[in-house]
Order: sequence, then structure tokens, then C-alpha cells
Amino acid sequence: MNSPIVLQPDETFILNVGPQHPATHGVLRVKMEMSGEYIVNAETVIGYIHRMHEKMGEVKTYPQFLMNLSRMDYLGALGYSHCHVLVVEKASGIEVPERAEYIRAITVELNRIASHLFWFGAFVMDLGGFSPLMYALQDREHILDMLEGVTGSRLTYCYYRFGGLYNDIDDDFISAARRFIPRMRKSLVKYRKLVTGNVIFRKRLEGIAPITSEMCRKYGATGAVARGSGINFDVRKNEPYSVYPEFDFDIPVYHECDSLARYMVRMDEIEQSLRIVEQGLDKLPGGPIMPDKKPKMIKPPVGDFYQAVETARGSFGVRLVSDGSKNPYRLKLRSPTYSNMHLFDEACRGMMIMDALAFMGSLDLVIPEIDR
Amino acid sequence: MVTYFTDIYNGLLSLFVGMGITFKEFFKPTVTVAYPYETLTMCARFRGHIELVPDEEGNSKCVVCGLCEKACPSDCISLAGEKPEGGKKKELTKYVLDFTRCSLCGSCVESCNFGAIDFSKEYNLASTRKEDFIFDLLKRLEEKKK
Amino acid sequence: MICEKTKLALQSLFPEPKPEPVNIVEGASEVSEKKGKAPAPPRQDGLLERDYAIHGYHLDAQVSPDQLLKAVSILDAAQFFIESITGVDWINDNQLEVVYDFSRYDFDVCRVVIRTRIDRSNPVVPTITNIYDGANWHERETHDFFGIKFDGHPHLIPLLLPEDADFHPLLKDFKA
Amino acid sequence: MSLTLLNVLFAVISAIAFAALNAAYLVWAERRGAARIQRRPGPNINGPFGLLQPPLDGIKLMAKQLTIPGGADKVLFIAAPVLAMFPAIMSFVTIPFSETIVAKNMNVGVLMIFAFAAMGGMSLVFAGWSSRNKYAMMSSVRAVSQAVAYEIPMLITTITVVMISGSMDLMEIVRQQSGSILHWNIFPILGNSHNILMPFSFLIFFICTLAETNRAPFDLGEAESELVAGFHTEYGSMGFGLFFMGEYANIVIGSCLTTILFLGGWNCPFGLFPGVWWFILKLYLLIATFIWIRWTFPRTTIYGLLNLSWKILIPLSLFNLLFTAGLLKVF
Repeated sequence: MNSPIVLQPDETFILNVGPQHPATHGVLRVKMEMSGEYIVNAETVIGYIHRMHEKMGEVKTYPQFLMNLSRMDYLGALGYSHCHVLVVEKASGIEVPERAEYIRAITVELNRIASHLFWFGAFVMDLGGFSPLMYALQDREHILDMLEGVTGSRLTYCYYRFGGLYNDIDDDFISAARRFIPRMRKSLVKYRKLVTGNVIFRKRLEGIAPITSEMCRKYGATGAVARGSGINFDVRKNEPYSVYPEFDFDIPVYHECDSLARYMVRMDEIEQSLRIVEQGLDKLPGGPIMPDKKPKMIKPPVGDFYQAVETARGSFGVRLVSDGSKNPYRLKLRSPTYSNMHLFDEACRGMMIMDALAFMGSLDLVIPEIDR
Repeated sequence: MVTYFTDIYNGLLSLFVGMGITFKEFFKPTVTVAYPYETLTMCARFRGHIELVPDEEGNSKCVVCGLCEKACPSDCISLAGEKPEGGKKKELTKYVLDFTRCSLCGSCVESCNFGAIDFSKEYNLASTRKEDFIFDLLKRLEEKKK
Repeated sequence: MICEKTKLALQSLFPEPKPEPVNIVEGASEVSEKKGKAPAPPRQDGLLERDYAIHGYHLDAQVSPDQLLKAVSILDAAQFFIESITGVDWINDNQLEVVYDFSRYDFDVCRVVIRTRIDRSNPVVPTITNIYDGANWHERETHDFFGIKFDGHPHLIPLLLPEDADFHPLLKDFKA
Repeated sequence: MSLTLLNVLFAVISAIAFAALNAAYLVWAERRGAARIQRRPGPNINGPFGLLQPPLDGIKLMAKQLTIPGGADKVLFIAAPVLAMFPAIMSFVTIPFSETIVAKNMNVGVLMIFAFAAMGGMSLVFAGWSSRNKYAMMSSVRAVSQAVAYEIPMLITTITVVMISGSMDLMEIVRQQSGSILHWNIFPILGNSHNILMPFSFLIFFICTLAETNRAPFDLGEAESELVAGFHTEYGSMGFGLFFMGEYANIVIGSCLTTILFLGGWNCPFGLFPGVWWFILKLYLLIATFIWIRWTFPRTTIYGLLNLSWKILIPLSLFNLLFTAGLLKVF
């Protein structure tokens, strides 16, 4: 596999992967210096869909910026909105009703499953298998239908508000979610048989692209990339926020450090998210979804605030520097894939192109989220 | 030597298991909807572009306070109104939504204290011209009235 | 636990550790620019302990640019991972601030923020890419947005902005 | 003389027609089959069951402009798609569909098919080399190593069958298997070799056919998630169309050969009413399996593919060859 080859510097050529390439899932470009099929050096070029969300955050008022968060990561949008509302609530001391927090947790976890399902399909498609994508999309469709019924949109939700939610969930949602859980568990068995156990699939991922935990630390990798490298780190457990301490769930950690480990972490996470949804539905308290005293204007006090949450892709953080006005003074969005993608350049050296692209798939990239 | 053969056996077995899965899926009914021929009903909370809500007489409920205009993050809404002679309330004379910039966040609907705007259920919006997405909502309301 | 240790280690950077009072009134030690009041002087270098429940981090150290590498090495030795690097433009103080976020892969939560302030007219700070490889993109991004030069950075070209960008959009005096 | 010429002409034309029709409608079958596996309807708008889709696609392809990239080797660039189609059609000439339906039977039919199959690999190399595209170039290099690696076990397995039959004549090979399924080369319990390892031989041959025809999971030549479209990245219009048809024609040839060598050609599994319909049935069952496999598995890696060939298929097929030789000596 990664057999040592002696590279002559004058025998290399530059291969331009992207910005329009089937494996990059968006407008990502990697300039690869190749020696035959082996990568000698790679340089990732990002920024093709940079939209300067951080400047928009400074120009817009707090509520006006709500919808921007879901445009960052279109697959797991709710986790990002969650972080934004949490940091503003923390800064301005808004109490969130318990029911609202439970609904947030349930919807975020459903969204996480949807995101992982899409990743699963796209990842197997990167490896050349098409049908799993379709099966994954069928399952994901149920989640999108559920969330559409509550939030009104299917992908770029604008659901959370400072202090609560835009809409309460109804009985349709609850019964649909309850029906979805056993269905998804059945599907997971199917995926295990069809994909996880498949000898071709395993041979392509086992031992490919090892990322040591030290490398994760140096690059600040989080999420499944870190957990696949034996790091037991999940913001939901390490720095519990929202109502996550109320739930009983595990953090899957694999010590193999390879692409298969990252795959296994995400597949196990789907199961754990199902558990959270199940418990959330059981424990769902009644009550309002917005605080009684809804603040008329969001004006956090002067100061510097930080909040991290665990999104589908890793630890997402928002740093809010407030000057006490109705616009943030500075809003920094720390996106997880930005750090995860960064280690690609170093990790893919010496790999064959097909392994490198499989590795890229295992990082679960969403380009708008890197470029912001 | 033994692992050589067990690897081959297990590998082959996993391939046959996979083929069994797709074989079963082959005989299951299709799940897709042939879109232009069949359509799904939109859910009650679907958020399309906004629309003016008529009162009992079919006129707009809007009092031209301009809160929606202010709440909009992307400056999609432009409205104007004037007091008719002898009237007490302002009446809406213009309400234009620039849908090319709208991101369907719903801030305008939330900001309205009079329930004068609501989401439509329209999603079949496709055009090659930008002007087709600049909606005169007042005109649409009048057309609805007829 | 680790917070205490890191606090002691970082404290050693400041020669006369004046007992910084942990302010009860949040934000009093920070720059405020409310109308009517005279602008508070920019914060002096030093270590602050913050209330995690409100601010989301435990330690907040403002160092001078020369001390930066030392401070970051302390965190590297304590197994911190780099979370992000960003800047803040304090135009009223005519200063730029570079903010480094660090955290640990641990259940013993400790988030550390390192800040350094530099003059707006000559924004140069040393790079930390030699300590944290992952700082590379973060520093390039900060250079894009604020025009802060990272001395010794191996590849300081625009990352998110176009390659010919000569503007820095997050500066407060930037006009599109 | 003129009658023979007419005969040959008729044979060639019917071979082309058969290949072209098959190629066109296998695309349809593949798309419908894939859709069923993925629980979609597939092409169903144009004509009943979407049966008009392939000719319409053909018209679309023909209406497109044929572009030749700057700096490409024009002669090879144009020759490559023709070379993809031509050997496949030529191979049809010697395939016996039944006792009577055969364009031109030869006593070295097996040899001829393999000779033409080797040419198929050449077209990929030409296409990749002449396109002046790095992805295409890498794909053509892969195609060479793949072709070399898989022709060896395929030939060894074929030699096993030829040894049992004692002939290279495809007609003769089928005649040797006449009778029920137990006479066929796949389960030759009543056949003249009694070789219990023949099912494995069949499996090896089938895998090699998959690899030789560049089908998933061995479609490394056009691995679209890495090499964009591989050797035909730069081809549009009918150039691409010919590659596409060549691929399906090759599948038909490969399945025909498998049917003849292992599945008793036109013989009925119960030894009754042999005829061309049995051949067609077996042929399309095999092709359906090709499609089924493609939409089930992910793609292998290039080294995985070579490892499979050199470390598993070649040793096993060599062992089988020896074993069969021994059995033939004993019985």
C-alpha cells in the first residue's frame, strides 16, 4: 500500500484536483504533485465560495444573522444555529425554557443523523458504490420531512430563536420520530451487511491514511476525525451544554486511526443519536417554548464570549465580542472541517490518489462550512 | 495458509451477503414520486415566499408600520402607504418583495404584529429572468380578491 | 486541576504578578466604548481568570507579542490543541488584537485564550506555525481579514480571499 | 465466391446489428435495473417502459459536436473509439448461438476471441495516451496493468476447459457438454473430467471477465470519483458513444464465452430441447448478474485488483490446471 518509493524530483507532475471534480463534493481544489499514482505533495486551495459570514455578522443585528448559520453547513445546519443562539443567550443572560432545550436537542440529533446519512452515501459513492447513497437518502428523507413539518424548510433551517424556538413540535412530529427510530435501526443493520462487512470496502479503508492523535492535536482536529484516532473528545460530553447531561449516550471511540475508524465512529454515532432522540421524546417536558419575558432587543453586555458545540462534523465554536450595541462587534465562527481539512495536506503525502480521495471522503467535508 | 483461504472464503461470503441485500431491494416497490406528474402536498408550515393576508373584505391587513422592512436581513421588502383623505389608518399602496435576495428566514412574518403577512405554499418557481422574482404582493392580493 | 497548573505556568510570564482582582462586574476590565463615557484605556497585559459559565473559557491571558511564543509553548507542553486564531480590530485604541483559542481533549475542561495587542500601523506578530502546524491556515485567514503579518509564516498568501486581494474586510474602516 | 462474400457481409452486418442493439438496450436494462435496486423507476417516460430512451440518447450523442483537445494526437484520438468497438464486433462472428446459428465457425475460435480481446485493451491505451489529459493518462496506465494481470488467469482457466474438451472449436466445446447440467463444465460430474474444482474455475473466469470488460467493481479505468472519467474524459459525442457501446459489446462477448465454456451453450439444464433460446437465456442471466454486481459493490483499488489477480486468481487457476491435467490422466 504505502510502499516506500524513491521519488525523483524531476519525475513529478502537477495534478489539479478540483475545483470541479467529482470527489471534492463542492468547489475545493487540491494541487497535487504526483509521481505516477503517488502523491508527493499536496496543497489545498480553499475559498472558492467564501461569503464573509463574519463581516455579515458585524453588519447585521443579532436576529438578522440567525439564518446565516444554516447557510454555513447545509447538511447539519441546526447544530450551527444552536451554537449561535447559545452564545448569545449566555452573553445576554436569557433563560431558555426546558421544553425548548429538549426540542433543540432532539432536532439537532435528527439533523446529525441526516448529515451522517448523507455523508455515508456520498462516501460510499466516492468509493464507487452507488446504491448505498440512494438507501441513505431514503432514510434521510424521513428526517427532512419531519423537520420540514416543524421548521418549514428542508435544508437551511432558521428554527432557533434567542430564548427558544420559532415553532413548537406537534404530535405528527413526535409520532413520525418514534416511527423513524426502529426504521433507522433496521437500516443500520442493512448498511452493516451491505457496506461495512463488504470485503472490498474494508480493504479500501483498513490502514489507509493513519492520523495520529498527536497530529489531531497539532491541527485541532475534532469530531469523528479525532474520535477515530483514539481521542475521547466530544463537546457534548466534555463540556456539556443545553440538556445533554440529561441523556444517557456513549461516545464511540476507535483507536485504529484509519479511514475505517472514522467511518465506524460516524456509523456508531447514528445509533447514539437515535438513543438521544428516543430519550428526548420520552422525557419531553411540557411548557412554553419561548421565555415569558421575551427581550425586545438583543443587546448582550460588553464582553467576550465563547461557546462550542458538537456538530455533525466536530466542535463548532462561536466567539462573540460585544460592545453592547445591537450588532456584534466581532463574530468569529470556528468551523470544524476547516481544521480537519487542514491536515489533509500533510496526511496524504505518499498515498496513492485513490486512497487520498477516499481519505478526503472520510473527513466529511462540507465546503461552504470551510470557506464560510 | 489457513488464513489465506479463510480470507478468501469470508470475502466471498461478504460479497454474496451484499448481493442478497440488493436482490431483496430489487423487488421492493419504488419510493420516488414522479415529480411533474405527481406532486406531494406541502406541509402546513411550509415556508414559501411571503404573501399578504387578506381580511374579510379581501383587503390587506397591513398598517404600513414598516417593521417587516426593518427586520429583513437582506432588504427584500419595500413598502409604501399613505393616508387616504378622511381615513384614520394608513393604507398600503405598494408592497414589493425582491425574492432574488430572500433567504426565507421568516423574520418579517415574525415581526408583524397584525398578522398581515404569511408564507405562501408556492414552490414551483423557476424562471430564467430575474424580474420574474420581484413580486408585487399587493397586485397578487388584488388578483386573489377577484 | 489542569486549569490551576496552566494558570501558574502562564503567570510566570508576567514578572510582577499583581493580584488581579476577579471582577464581579463583568466587562469592567474590558474596553467599552459606550457613548457619553470616556473610552476606557485598553487592557493591560496580564492573566485573568474568567467565569466559564458566562464567558465559555477559563483563562484569559494577554501577552505582549514577544511573549507569545513562550505562552503558546506552555500550552503545547500541556497538551492543548489549537482551536482557532482570529483577530479583533479595536479601532478606537488604534490597536489590533490577535486571539488564540486553545482547549484540551480531556474531561478536565480548560479553555485558554491568549491575546496579544499590536499597533494598527505596523501589525506584526510572530508565527506559531513552528509549534502548531494547524495554525498555518488560521494565520493566513487572519492575515486575509485583518492584514496582520505573521513573522516567519512559511506561506502567507491569501487563503479565503482571492489571490490578488489587497483589502482586509474585517477592519472596521473597511468600505466595500 | 460472390455467395461467400454475401454470406460474410450478411454475417458481419448481423453481428454489428446484434452488438449495437445489445449495447443500446443493455444501457436501458442497466439503468432500469440500477433504478429497481435503488428503488427508483428509472427511465420510463419515452415510449413504453422507457424503451425509446436508447435511440433518443443515440440521436442526442450524434447531434453533439466532436471536439478534439488541442495538442492531442489526432490519429490515435480518432482511432481509439473505433478500436474499442471493432474487436467486439469481430468476435461475434465466431460465437455459436446454436447448432446452426453461427456466422463463421472456426476450429480456433477461442484463440480468435482472445486475440481480439487483447486489442480492446489497446483502445484504452490509445485513448488515454492521445487525449493529452493527466487523468486519461493515468487511466490508460491502469488499463495496461489490469489487462495484463487478468488475461493470465483467464487464459489459464480457458486452457483448463480446452484440455477437458480437447478442442479450441467453440462448437465442439459446447457439443462436449451436451446433456443435463451435470454434463456442463461448471458441474462436470457426468462429464468427461469429473473435476470437482470446476465451479471455482467458473468463478475465476467470471471475475476475470468482469475485470477484462472494465466493469465495476474493477472499473478502475474510468473510476469517476478519482479520474473524472478516465480514458474517455476528453471524448464527447459519438466518440464517447462508441466507447460506451464497445463496453457493452464486450460484456456480451464475455458472457457468451462464459456460457459456451462453462454453461453448456445452447444445452438445456435438464437435457431437453436444446436450442438458441437456452443460450439467450443464460446470456442475459449472466449480463443481469453483471449489472447486479455493479450496483452492489464499491470499486476496488488498483493494488487490490492486482493483488487479487497475482496472489489469488493466478495461483488458484494454476492449481486447477494441474489438478485437471491429473484427473484427465487418471480417467
